[in-house]
Amino acid sequence: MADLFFFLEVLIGGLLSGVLYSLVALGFVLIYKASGVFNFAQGAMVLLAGLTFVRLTQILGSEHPWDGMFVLALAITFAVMIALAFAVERVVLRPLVNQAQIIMFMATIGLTFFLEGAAQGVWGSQVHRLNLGVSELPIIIGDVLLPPLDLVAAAAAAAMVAGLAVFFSRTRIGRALRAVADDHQAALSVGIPLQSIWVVVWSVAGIVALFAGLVWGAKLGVQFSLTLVALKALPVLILGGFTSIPGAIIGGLIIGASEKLAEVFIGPLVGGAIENWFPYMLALVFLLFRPQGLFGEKIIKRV
Amino acid sequence: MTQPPRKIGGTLLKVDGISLAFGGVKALSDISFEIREHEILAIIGPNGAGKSSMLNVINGFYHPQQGAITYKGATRSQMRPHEAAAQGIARTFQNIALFRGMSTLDNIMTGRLLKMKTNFFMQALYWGPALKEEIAHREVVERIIDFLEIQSIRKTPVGRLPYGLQKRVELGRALAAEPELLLLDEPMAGMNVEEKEDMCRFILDVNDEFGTTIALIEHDMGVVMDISDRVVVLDYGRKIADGRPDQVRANQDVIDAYLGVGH
Amino acid sequence: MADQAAAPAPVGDPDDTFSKLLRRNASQRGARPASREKEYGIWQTWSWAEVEREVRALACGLATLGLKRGDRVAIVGDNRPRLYWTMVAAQAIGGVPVPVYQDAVADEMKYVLDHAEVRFVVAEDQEQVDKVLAVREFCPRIDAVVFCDPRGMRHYDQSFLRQYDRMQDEGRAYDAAHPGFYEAEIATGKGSDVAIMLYTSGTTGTPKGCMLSFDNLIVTARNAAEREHLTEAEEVLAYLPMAWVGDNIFSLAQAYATGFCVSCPESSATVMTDLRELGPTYFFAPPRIFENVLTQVMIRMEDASWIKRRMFHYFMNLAKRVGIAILDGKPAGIIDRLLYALGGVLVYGPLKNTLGFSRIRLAYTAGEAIGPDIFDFYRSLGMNIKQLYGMTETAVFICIQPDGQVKPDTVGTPAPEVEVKIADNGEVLVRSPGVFLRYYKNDAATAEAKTGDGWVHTGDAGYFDGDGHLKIIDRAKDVGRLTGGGLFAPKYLENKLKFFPFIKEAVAFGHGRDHAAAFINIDREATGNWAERQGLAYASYSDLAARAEVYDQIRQCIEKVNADLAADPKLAASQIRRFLILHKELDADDGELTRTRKVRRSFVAERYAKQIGALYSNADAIDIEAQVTFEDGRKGMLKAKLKIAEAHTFAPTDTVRRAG
Amino acid sequence: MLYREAGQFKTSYPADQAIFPIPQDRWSLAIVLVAAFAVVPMVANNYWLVSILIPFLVFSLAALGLNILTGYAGQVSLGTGGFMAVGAFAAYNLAVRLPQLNYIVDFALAGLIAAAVGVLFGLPSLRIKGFYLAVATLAAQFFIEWLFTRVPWFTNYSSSGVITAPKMQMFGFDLSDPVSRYLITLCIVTVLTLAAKNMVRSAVGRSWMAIRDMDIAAEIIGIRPLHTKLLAFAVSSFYCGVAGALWVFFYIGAVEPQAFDINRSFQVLFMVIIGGLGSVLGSFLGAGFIVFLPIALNNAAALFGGALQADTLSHLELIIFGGLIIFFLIVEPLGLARLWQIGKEKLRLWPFPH
Repeated sequence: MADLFFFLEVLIGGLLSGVLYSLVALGFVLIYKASGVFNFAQGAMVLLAGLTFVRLTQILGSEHPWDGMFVLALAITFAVMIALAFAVERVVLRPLVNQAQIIMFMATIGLTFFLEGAAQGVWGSQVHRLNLGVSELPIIIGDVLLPPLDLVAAAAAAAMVAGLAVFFSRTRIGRALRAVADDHQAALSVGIPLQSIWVVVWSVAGIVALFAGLVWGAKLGVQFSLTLVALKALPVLILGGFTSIPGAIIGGLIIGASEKLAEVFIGPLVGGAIENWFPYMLALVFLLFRPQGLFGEKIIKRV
Repeated sequence: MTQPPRKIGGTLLKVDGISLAFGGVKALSDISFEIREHEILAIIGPNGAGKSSMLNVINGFYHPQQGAITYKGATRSQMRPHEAAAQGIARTFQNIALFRGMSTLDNIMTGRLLKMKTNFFMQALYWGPALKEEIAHREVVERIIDFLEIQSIRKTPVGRLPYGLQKRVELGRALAAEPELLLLDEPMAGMNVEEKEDMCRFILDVNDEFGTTIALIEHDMGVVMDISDRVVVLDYGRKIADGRPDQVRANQDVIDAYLGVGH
Repeated sequence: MADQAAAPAPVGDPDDTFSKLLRRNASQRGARPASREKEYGIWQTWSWAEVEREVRALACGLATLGLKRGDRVAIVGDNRPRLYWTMVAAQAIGGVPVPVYQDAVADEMKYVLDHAEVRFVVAEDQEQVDKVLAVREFCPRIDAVVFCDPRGMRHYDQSFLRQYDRMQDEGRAYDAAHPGFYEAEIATGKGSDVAIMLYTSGTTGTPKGCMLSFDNLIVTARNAAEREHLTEAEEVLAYLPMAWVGDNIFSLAQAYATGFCVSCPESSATVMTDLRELGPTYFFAPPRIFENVLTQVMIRMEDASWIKRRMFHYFMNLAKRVGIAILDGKPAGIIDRLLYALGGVLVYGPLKNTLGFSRIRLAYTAGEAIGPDIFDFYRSLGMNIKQLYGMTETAVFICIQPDGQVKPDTVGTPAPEVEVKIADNGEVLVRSPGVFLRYYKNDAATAEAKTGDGWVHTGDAGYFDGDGHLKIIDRAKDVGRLTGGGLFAPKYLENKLKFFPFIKEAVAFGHGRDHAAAFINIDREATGNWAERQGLAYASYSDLAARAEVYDQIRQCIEKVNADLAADPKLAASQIRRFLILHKELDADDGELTRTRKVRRSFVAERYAKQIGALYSNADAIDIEAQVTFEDGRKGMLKAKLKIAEAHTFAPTDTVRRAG
Repeated sequence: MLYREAGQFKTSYPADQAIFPIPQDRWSLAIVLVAAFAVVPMVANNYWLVSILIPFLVFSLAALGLNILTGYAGQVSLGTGGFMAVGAFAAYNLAVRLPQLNYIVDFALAGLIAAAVGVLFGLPSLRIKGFYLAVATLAAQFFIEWLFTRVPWFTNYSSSGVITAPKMQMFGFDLSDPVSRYLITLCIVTVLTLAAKNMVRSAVGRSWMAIRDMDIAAEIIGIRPLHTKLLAFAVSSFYCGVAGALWVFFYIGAVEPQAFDINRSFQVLFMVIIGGLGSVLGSFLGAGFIVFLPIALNNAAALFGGALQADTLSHLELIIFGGLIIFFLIVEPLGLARLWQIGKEKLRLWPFPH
């Protein structure tokens, strides 16, 4: 019985962190869908958002979570991420429009370095504790221990995904985004400037990054390793597809759960610390059987 | 000039009851016809009639759900495109499919790849047999360049060439394989009259000088009637006629298909 | 070597035919390149020894076709080594090659093939064969047609068609079966035999078949080569028509005489690229080619960044100032020399390189007058380009500008062994080893062109200047006299005027008058651009042509010409005193120009009689009413008042060499 | 401007197909080689040799390897670090376990082992393309790194997890001094570069480029996609593997698996992109750029900011590095090799602009 509970605990823990992978993967998907750019800087954006926020709370003198200064810091960080979207569009994307995808990808790696350097250069590279005011006492259901932070994060992530869904289906700009993803020409012909679309997706990705930064920062402390979150999201992407929002969500859950299970149940047999590569192998093996990913359509080759 | 009739031989390739569908969409249904040695066969039909799909089936790119193809006496249902190439089937594409990063010369050289036998280590040394082979094939390719009169663009990256010349380079690449069966998918699409005349001349010359069997898809009826020995007409994935150009022109089904009657 | 050459040669050299020269070259420099052709992407090369084998097989092959001594063999095609070899092969066994312009239409070809009584035709490809087949029924003497390129010829089943390679194979077999045949045939040939027949259209009448002997070609070619120090190391690009005498001299006679290699371009479309790759050392081009290249240079430089443009113009000006002096070995300042050397690295060297001229040791231009600016441009770059004077009937070389003494308006001094004298009517007469034998089947024309003692009437008027350089001024029949007795050479004046960019056409008058006068056509574009830069508004061509400012410009041009003429004792009297600028461009559609844009002098004189009258009156303007053809084909009347202006003339002087 | 091509015509195909058909280029290359082989060993000090030139050469080789895969065959890989690690650890184990082998043989075998691993991880390339493949190669990267960290056999049970290259000896000579290390590295890199150039200009190179430019058309003209792609993976991994071996034997001397982490992969990818995809020369230019840039930044910073703290400095470096990469991509997305080519074209056409 204990084994089953242990299994469930690991599984649920995995699923909960999977939600967070989904969130980061979502940031990737949004940008890839709208602009064809594989944004490697997503991780650096998480770091930037987390660091900016935590340092602002310190500077503004927020004394406990969700007081006025805390909210102000959140608002400023929000603004910073949107400003970043504008800057990226103007400085990086616009001059590189119509370049090969690999070039865009490289540019986002350059951006990664830049943001990592800037974030740490401005805010310092120490580890900061971040308290979101969530109790640290685990909630116990049956014999399963559940950390409340994860639950809150998962709930919030779910809310966020729901929000995005509404945004995409109900707002004009959201529908425009979907149009762009389907067909650039079509989007242009209905009169939506590509530039503003990019700004919007990068802003949304920035906000997703901010959210991820808060949650991961609260879990692990705000520090450089937040950038590695991006690497966690990549297998989610190949599993779920670069362009599929449901793929990102389901893929995140699968990766999160299997990663934890593998680490706990297989890891010890082979020397441990396999969570770095296991998701990739999983995704890879999966792809060999279904190259179009979880939700992709079967590709008809055309000549 | 009085031209003695070309020697059209027996069946080179036989298409037998081919049906092809993507998901639920039927692209070809129960198509049968044959391509004879040394002839020029035109496949015509309105847009979406399944002409390109037919070529894709012949060279192994699509795998039909039903039917078989007999090529040089051997029947097969499934074949990979590179296997078809190895058996002497070459083709060009409706939308030019050249290797844009390479020069005209290199593009046509790729057409010789199947015939290049030295192993990769020799190639890394670029010496001895590898060099000899490289030069032997360069000589062949230079003759093709000469044949197609594209000497002046020999070392130009194909991406920079005008459309008509790209089509010609693509034909060159197909010819480099010394195919027995050459499939041409709209070789004259988007060309002006002069370019079309040139291309017609090249197609006839290829057929004539090398005895290559040619199956081509073409929209320009004038061209089709002029250069082809036989015509196969497809419409909505079905064959509606098959015969000499004059017979096909008089066929009521064909006239209806082109005038859009009865749909 | 050469002791098989049994027949005694009439001139000094025992190798008095091309086949003997070929034999000599094959034994003396057998491994050196003789022929090249850009084909299949590389310069296919044949050594002299290989060429000899090719020619031998060809000669024997032609013999199997039944070629007898004296039979004519027409050669039709672009410059190809195989066609040059065919000429030599035919000559080796006594045939007479008749090269035909490759762009000749069937009718022109018919005339030549028929008149020359050609028995064999060697054609490059299907295109040329088709032309020959089209006229064959009118030329019944044609026994066989040989084609080089089998492309497209598969279904030609005529029995008289032969493929070049097959013929060569048969020739080899014949050679093996008849040892000594080839040697004996070569030995039979001698320098005084007819080597070639070249059809010259002349300015009027039907083409005449000018027959030149081996001696004509070889001695002339060798003399010129010696004077210019040509060696076996020269590189030559053969790109001008094979039917033109110059090509035969430069690409065949001189090559065989000195042993240098002749290269043929891949196709006419790739000549400029091939020129650049090959980098000839010895080069001929007519003035228009040099002019086109210069125009291209200027257009391409327009797109360069301003720094580059500044640098380019700075060094080109420097070159203009000192380049020619340096080329001619005349003194120049040390600073200038250093700057010129720097210019060589930055501009002249790379420029010549991109044009393919960087290895040129000797370049000729001839055929018509070359603009002094164009001529000076190339010379100032350090390119030894020179004018020469020659014609088919003299196997080209009459006069050549000597190194170091190149005067743009003369054609230099007589070539070795060439005698030149000026007839009383001013016509240039020539006697030389190159003087042709006769015109084929046209003794009347022969008698007209050549005196009994071997002097050729060139038909050109000219005279020797103080340094012994020949100056050609016009066609002899066009040269007139002023009432004062001075020479009047209208074409000379017109050419000088036309070298100014503002002047498109000019028509000079003066024969039987007391002074010279001229009509001017301004150049629409050059003058228009100038006017725009001056802020001069104008409504139309006629309006522009009538502007006082334009008249001033043209007057300055004319006065420069006058100053130039004043320096020339023979022509000083023909300075232009009065001129008018025509309200319309002379137009072929109105019959004023020929289709090749030459002024029809008599027509113009008749049509514009009133205006000419006014030029020789005191009037300062004249009303005109002219019929013009508009671009849409409608005809209309144009009324205008043409101003007549006076230009300053200069007292004759001998000191000023050139104006400006 | 410096070119004088008029008269440099080709009379045979070997001359026309030479790597450097223009004599001026051949002379320039000869000068570079003489300088690299003769002049540098005489004038360069140990710092230059060990800290700049050897890593430059090693990186150039790795970049060349990746360029074959990504630039020529069009398969994006983020596993370069992993393949380098395979080469490094294979060479180490061969040297330690089979000490009788010549080091050159060690390196060749290490390269072959890396090639085998490359082929294994290249298998998915048949079914997946583009970024999917790129991410899939990360599997190789992480797995290999993990394997060498977690399986002590590979480090010969070294307690620290660090492998240390044995003293370098060949044919009885001690080759551990910087000049010898530099020269051996240079020799290996030169030979492999020549081989790479030969491959890309012959049939195998053309089939790679055909797959890169249009894989469907390539298949239809008879190129076997899997075979061709796997060959590219093999050759690429061979080069990266040898580079990894050189890294541990000639450059650092002792490494842990983390020396070949994902950042190494990105670093090499940068070299390829900045240098120029599909260009042998570009691999060297890119490696030079990425190796020299931090050194230059460091020295520049040392000049201006003695006051700056070390970590501020490293952050500044990151910012400048990232900024420069974006800048370069914007200025010339096709890389330094393209700039070089444009410059060369300009010189050839000088004084004309085009």
